[in-house]
Amino acid sequence: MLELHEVYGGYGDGLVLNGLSLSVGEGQVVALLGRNGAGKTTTMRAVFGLLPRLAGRITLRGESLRGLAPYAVAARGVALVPQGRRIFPSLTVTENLLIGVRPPRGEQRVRWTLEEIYRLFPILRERGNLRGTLLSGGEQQMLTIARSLLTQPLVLLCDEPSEGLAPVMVQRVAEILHRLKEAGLSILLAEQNLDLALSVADVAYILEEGRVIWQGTAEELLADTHVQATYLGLRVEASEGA
Amino acid sequence: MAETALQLEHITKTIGGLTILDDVSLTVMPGERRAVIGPNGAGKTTLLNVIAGFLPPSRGRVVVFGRDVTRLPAHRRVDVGLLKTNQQPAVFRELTVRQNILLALLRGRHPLLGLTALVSLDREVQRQAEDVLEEWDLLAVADDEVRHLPHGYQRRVELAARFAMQPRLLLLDEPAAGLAAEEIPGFIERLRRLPREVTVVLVEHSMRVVFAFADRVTVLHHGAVLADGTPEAVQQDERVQEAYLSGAMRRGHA
Amino acid sequence: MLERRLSRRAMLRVFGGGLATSVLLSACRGEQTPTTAPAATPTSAPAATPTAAATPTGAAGAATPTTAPAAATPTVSAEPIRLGILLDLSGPAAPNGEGNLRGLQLALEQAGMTVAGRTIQTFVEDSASQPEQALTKARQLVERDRVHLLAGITLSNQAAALKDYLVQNELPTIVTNAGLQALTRDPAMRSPYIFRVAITNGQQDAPMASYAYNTLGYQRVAVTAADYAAGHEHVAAFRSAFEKAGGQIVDEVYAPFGTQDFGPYLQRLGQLVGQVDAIYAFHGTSTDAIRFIVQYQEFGLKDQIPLVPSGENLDQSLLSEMGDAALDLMGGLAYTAFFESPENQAFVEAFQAKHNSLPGKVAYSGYLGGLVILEALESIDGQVEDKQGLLQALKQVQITGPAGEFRFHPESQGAVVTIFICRVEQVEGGQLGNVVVEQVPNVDDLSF
Amino acid sequence: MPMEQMSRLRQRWQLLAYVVAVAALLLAPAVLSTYPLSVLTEILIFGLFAMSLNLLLGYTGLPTLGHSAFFGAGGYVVGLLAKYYQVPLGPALLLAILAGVVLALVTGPIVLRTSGAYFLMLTLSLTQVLFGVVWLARGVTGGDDGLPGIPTPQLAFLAGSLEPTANFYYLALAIVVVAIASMAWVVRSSFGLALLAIRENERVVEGLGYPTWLVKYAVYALAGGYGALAGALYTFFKGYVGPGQLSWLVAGEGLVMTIVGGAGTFWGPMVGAAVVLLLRYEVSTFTQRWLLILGLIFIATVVLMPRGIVRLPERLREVRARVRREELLEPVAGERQPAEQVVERS
Amino acid sequence: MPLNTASVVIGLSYASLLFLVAVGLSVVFGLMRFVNLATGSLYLIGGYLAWTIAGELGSFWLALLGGALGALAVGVVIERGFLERLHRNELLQVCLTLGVAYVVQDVTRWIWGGDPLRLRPPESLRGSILLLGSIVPTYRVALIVAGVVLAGLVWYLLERTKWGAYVRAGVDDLEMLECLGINGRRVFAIVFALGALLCGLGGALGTPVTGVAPGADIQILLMALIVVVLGGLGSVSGAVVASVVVGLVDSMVRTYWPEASFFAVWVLAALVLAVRPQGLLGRVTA
Repeated sequence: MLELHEVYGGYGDGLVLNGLSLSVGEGQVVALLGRNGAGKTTTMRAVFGLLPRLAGRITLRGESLRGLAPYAVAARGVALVPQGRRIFPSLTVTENLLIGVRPPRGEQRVRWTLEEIYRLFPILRERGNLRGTLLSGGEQQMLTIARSLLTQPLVLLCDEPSEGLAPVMVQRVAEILHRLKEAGLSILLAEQNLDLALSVADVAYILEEGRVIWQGTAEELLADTHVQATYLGLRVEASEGA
Repeated sequence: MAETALQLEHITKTIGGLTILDDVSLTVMPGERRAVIGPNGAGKTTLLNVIAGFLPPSRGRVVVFGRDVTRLPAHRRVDVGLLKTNQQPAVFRELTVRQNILLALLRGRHPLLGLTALVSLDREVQRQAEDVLEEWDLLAVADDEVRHLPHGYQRRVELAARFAMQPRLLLLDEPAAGLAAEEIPGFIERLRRLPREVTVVLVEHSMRVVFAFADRVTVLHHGAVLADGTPEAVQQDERVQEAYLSGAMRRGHA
Repeated sequence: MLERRLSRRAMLRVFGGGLATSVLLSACRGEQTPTTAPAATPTSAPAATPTAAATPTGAAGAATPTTAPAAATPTVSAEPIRLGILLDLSGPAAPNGEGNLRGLQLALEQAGMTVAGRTIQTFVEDSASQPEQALTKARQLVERDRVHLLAGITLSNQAAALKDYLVQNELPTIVTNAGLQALTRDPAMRSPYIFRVAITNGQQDAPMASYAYNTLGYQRVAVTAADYAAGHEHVAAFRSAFEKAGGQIVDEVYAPFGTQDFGPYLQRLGQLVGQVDAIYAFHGTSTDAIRFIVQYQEFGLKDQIPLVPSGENLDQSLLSEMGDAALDLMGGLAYTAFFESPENQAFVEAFQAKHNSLPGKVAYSGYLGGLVILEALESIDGQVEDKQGLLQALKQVQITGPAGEFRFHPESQGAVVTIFICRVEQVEGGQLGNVVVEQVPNVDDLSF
Repeated sequence: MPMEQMSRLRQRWQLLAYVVAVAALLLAPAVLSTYPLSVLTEILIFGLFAMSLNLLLGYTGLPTLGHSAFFGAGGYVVGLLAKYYQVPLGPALLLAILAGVVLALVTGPIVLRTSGAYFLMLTLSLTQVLFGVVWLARGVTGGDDGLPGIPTPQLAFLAGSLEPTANFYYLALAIVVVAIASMAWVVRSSFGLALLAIRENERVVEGLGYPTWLVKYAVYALAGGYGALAGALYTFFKGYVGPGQLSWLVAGEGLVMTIVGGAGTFWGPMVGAAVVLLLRYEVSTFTQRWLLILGLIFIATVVLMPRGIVRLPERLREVRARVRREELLEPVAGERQPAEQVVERS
Repeated sequence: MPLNTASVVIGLSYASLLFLVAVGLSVVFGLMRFVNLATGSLYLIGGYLAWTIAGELGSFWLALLGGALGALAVGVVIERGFLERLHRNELLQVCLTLGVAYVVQDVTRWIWGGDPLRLRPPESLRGSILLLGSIVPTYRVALIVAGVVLAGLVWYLLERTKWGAYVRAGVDDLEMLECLGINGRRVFAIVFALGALLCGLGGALGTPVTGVAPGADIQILLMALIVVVLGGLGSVSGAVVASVVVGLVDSMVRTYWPEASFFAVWVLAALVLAVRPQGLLGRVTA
């Protein structure tokens, strides 16, 4: 579905991505792991053509995305759930929701209608006329996901959807990701929350300094405490201690 | 009564109706290495910004070495010995490495905001800068603009500049972020070499750094202090596990 | 000596022009058009051609045979007479500068760009409505182009700024527009080198003030004017003449120059209904004048309080845009295209033929400046190098121009002219014009 | 600018260039006749003005559209003093500088609350207010007629041997050189380094313990002083001061000079002043359409040399380097910069 | 002195013009941080074209249309030609648009000469009406109506249409908008063109009141800048409020204290910005 091959890229003179390669298969959920600054967000920005400097191959179903403006990338079926949610403060919840709406494309397994979205996120119907920023963090996250679904994506790029959410909301996010996976959406998920990531992911990549330093299935990663300890820090030692 | 290095009393910070920090109180003793951990969005960076003076707290008091600095602007808090690093290295990308170091060394050194002194003629400070550059292995890139350097170097420039100012209380905001795994041991080593007089408050995700360095750990969750204690004690804490590791998820997975 | 000066000038041109061009070229990286193309335009272009049209219409004809042999011998007079023209050709005062230039050039062209057998070479420089630029350009004309005499100067503040420099450099100057009163009225500021063919600020308004009191019977008048130095000078002239006649000024309202909307001021003037007999207004020959007079009507004041605008406000160039708002207004003018005389008819026809519009005051005074210069040069046989002779000749100029007799006041060297009391009427062809109601002859600039 | 980065060879070349420039400036009156000399004088003065503006714009990142306030204030101070009180040159200039500094100190607390486009507008507003005051205070300032007849000062010891234009040229040259030297001091001082840092990230400078507001206030006052000095010289040079000297159009022209020459470079504004003034005066001699041409040149500058004439070699090198790197990295969808993200997340 | 109706009408009619010129400037800035000093030039072009068209075709309404379309065309040229290069560089934008302003100033003077021109209102709007005891020119009232209608249209467009939501979202976060599949560049181009259109329409509508002449561009530009900054950059409602405030303050000061009118509005701007650096309705940007 989505493939990155030997991608280099960055903002100024330094490079953030140093020959990164990864692929997201049809209907697959791929976790992108790594420390802050490892290049997870930059990877997503690269897909959307938001890096001033970029080299390498980025393809969606074999078709190159290089050189396309962000809106063209989105039009081809990539959607972004950005870090920090980025709700439009001047728009109401409904306007936020509908801003990128487009007719479903033929190849989609699930066509996202407003009805469907409201069934999945009932809160958005209730809060329709509020300014988007008046929602709680969790509700905003729902809105962001819903907003991106209405662009009828083939691939969803999810950047730290659990950031700053209460556990119950994190669980909610996990449920939704599961639901989307069932619906056959391909997902690239950047997460610091290893539990969340590995609970939905089929495959995981660990990034460091803008390249992939480990890759494998979620099960492999769960089993490999050494990799966890070396590259992911946090959870590992905590659980080692536990 | 032993003077505390840092004392936060009932710090609350709300921004646009959202409570980011909720009645945070904590005490850090001189020489202590304190880590503040917590999930993303817990308010850790905001806490550091309140301490450093970049954000005024909505309520509460900040006391540094016995002095109430709550109303002191950020630059005056440096006089008390307080310095901070940022997630994105707090360096000047359009200046050279040397200029970055000089800027740190020159602060408050000359009267009239430094108008009296030509940088190139202050031999003393040039020599000091040379020493700092050497100590941090930055001599080779001394005259490169920082923006041309890789992230790890930028981080080093930032720390070199801060350490050169001989702080008494150092706030480190995710200093290991963006460092390669193999760089981390060296980095921990650097931190450990810090003289014991320097008090450090560290926000960090890398547990390796936290456990290797911190004397005590404070866990922040939803803007409030969830737990406070030795690293071992905090690790054992049920609530911490729950919050931090999203135990909910684990159940979901199991 | 002469050669050295010449070569030096050439060198200067190379320095100045060359530097600029090289900068330009480097700036545009091969974008060559701007520098080269326009170089042909105004500076000295007409000088080359006009030998064929040898006999000019004016008084110049008689002298030609005598100068022809003189031209053959290599004396000084083979060199063209260099006339500097310094006018506002850009910025807010550009319409005035341009009008002046048209009139001046018309006069010179009618003389075939020659006088007493010598070619006249003109150096036109733009003072951009800024005294500072006027000073630089004056230096350029004097020090680089070595002009023998200068005509132009559009705005009062430029006249003020330039005067010292011109006098120091002993440059005979004919002011064709700037109306700064002190320039000729203040003995401390006058200079034998400065002549003014244009009227001074208020020279039109003083006779009108007397006319308003004596003939129109206005006794109590409010004044309103653009809030700049010339505005205050106009008001002062009107006030002094009006009070001398026995009238009374009861209120003054000043609006900034460049006021977009006179509504608020008119609002205030409207409160004077019943308390005054008329309102005197000065806004220069500018958009302000159009706006003021049109809005005066729009706010219904025209029917309630008679308006006595300064002649500047009623200039021909403004009337068509004012439309019927200007109809029937009366003012004192130094020039109107509808003054009936053979000279004026010839001038109007020639101007119309060339520019397809009726000349207004600025075109007239430019033209008058040209006539005066030609007359003076003629009378000294083109010996422009004889500075004292030239000054003397200028002082003694006495001609009948399009607006009747003209001479300089011997003391002030300002214009002595006839002022026309006019009414705006519809003339043939449906357009508006200032029709002469009464003439006040021999108005000089010291009389008020 | 990385001063230290320059190799010794380049430093030597630079020194040579300075020597040649100084020699050329000293010898100018011997070679040039009075008119080009007067243009050169004007270039020096406007260069100083643009350089003072550059202290704010280029070094500190404060875009001002009101710098003419200082230029005009300096002009009126010496104009009034010289005309009515026969104050000699030295004290008059010092008082002009003082006036500029005081004006900056008074307006600083207001304008320095803002930045970016708001700073631009606020400086413009204050200048317009000053313009209005000067225009209306007809009794003192002469209103729009301005103050003519201000005696142009001369260097006494050269008075006999030099004609006035050259004499004043040397006077202006000396003062401008001293001013520029002191400005070079400011820029290379510890204070100057702080300015560059503030331009990039004020908050980090504050975090290093610099009182950034005070530093900005100080540079605003300094720029005001230099601007007023330039204005004073200009008034002496012209022998005239009018409200036009205060007009925001002068401020805008100073801004354009700075950008055309190269904002943030030391000599850029001087080069920009030379280019703009030469164009203005030379082109207007050739054609009435000089405004059109000047406009086209501004546009061309922005398109071809966005970082100024002085940085042209640097830019060419960069473009060449970019071409070489092309296989590896190329800009995508234009040179779209990412939206500035707030540095710190909370 | 009583507050008279006429002063209010005058103030509001001026506010209408200011709004038309300022709203485009403001939204364009909000979207792309683009400072367009050529705004006054578009006004000038609108006025001149309208004058010519009215003269040739004799129709006031066609003149309005032509003026607006002419400004639109020039706006499109500026946008297409230069915008991409200057993205987010305010100083270069100032330099470039100043250059454009110079060029337009000179070219219009070339074509239309320096003499002031005035477009005459249509027959039905000439003359004056009595409004609450004051005589007011009919055209002023019409101008207010036009201003209100156009402001309403702009409001509807921005607040009630999908396209308006794009604009508002773009002002908030252009990059995110693009990531949702909307061509932000095109949204911006349309906003820029619409802004130019309104500017030209303002020029055409304003000519019967102010006339058009060299220098009118700078006059209106300065006032529009005040309005934009007072209202808050990027805020449409701010532009409305600030236009009305500036228009009324200007009108009142001119009526009751004419001498101060020289700088009253500037003092107002300085005061407001000194107290609220982000303008009346501006949001504090992070």
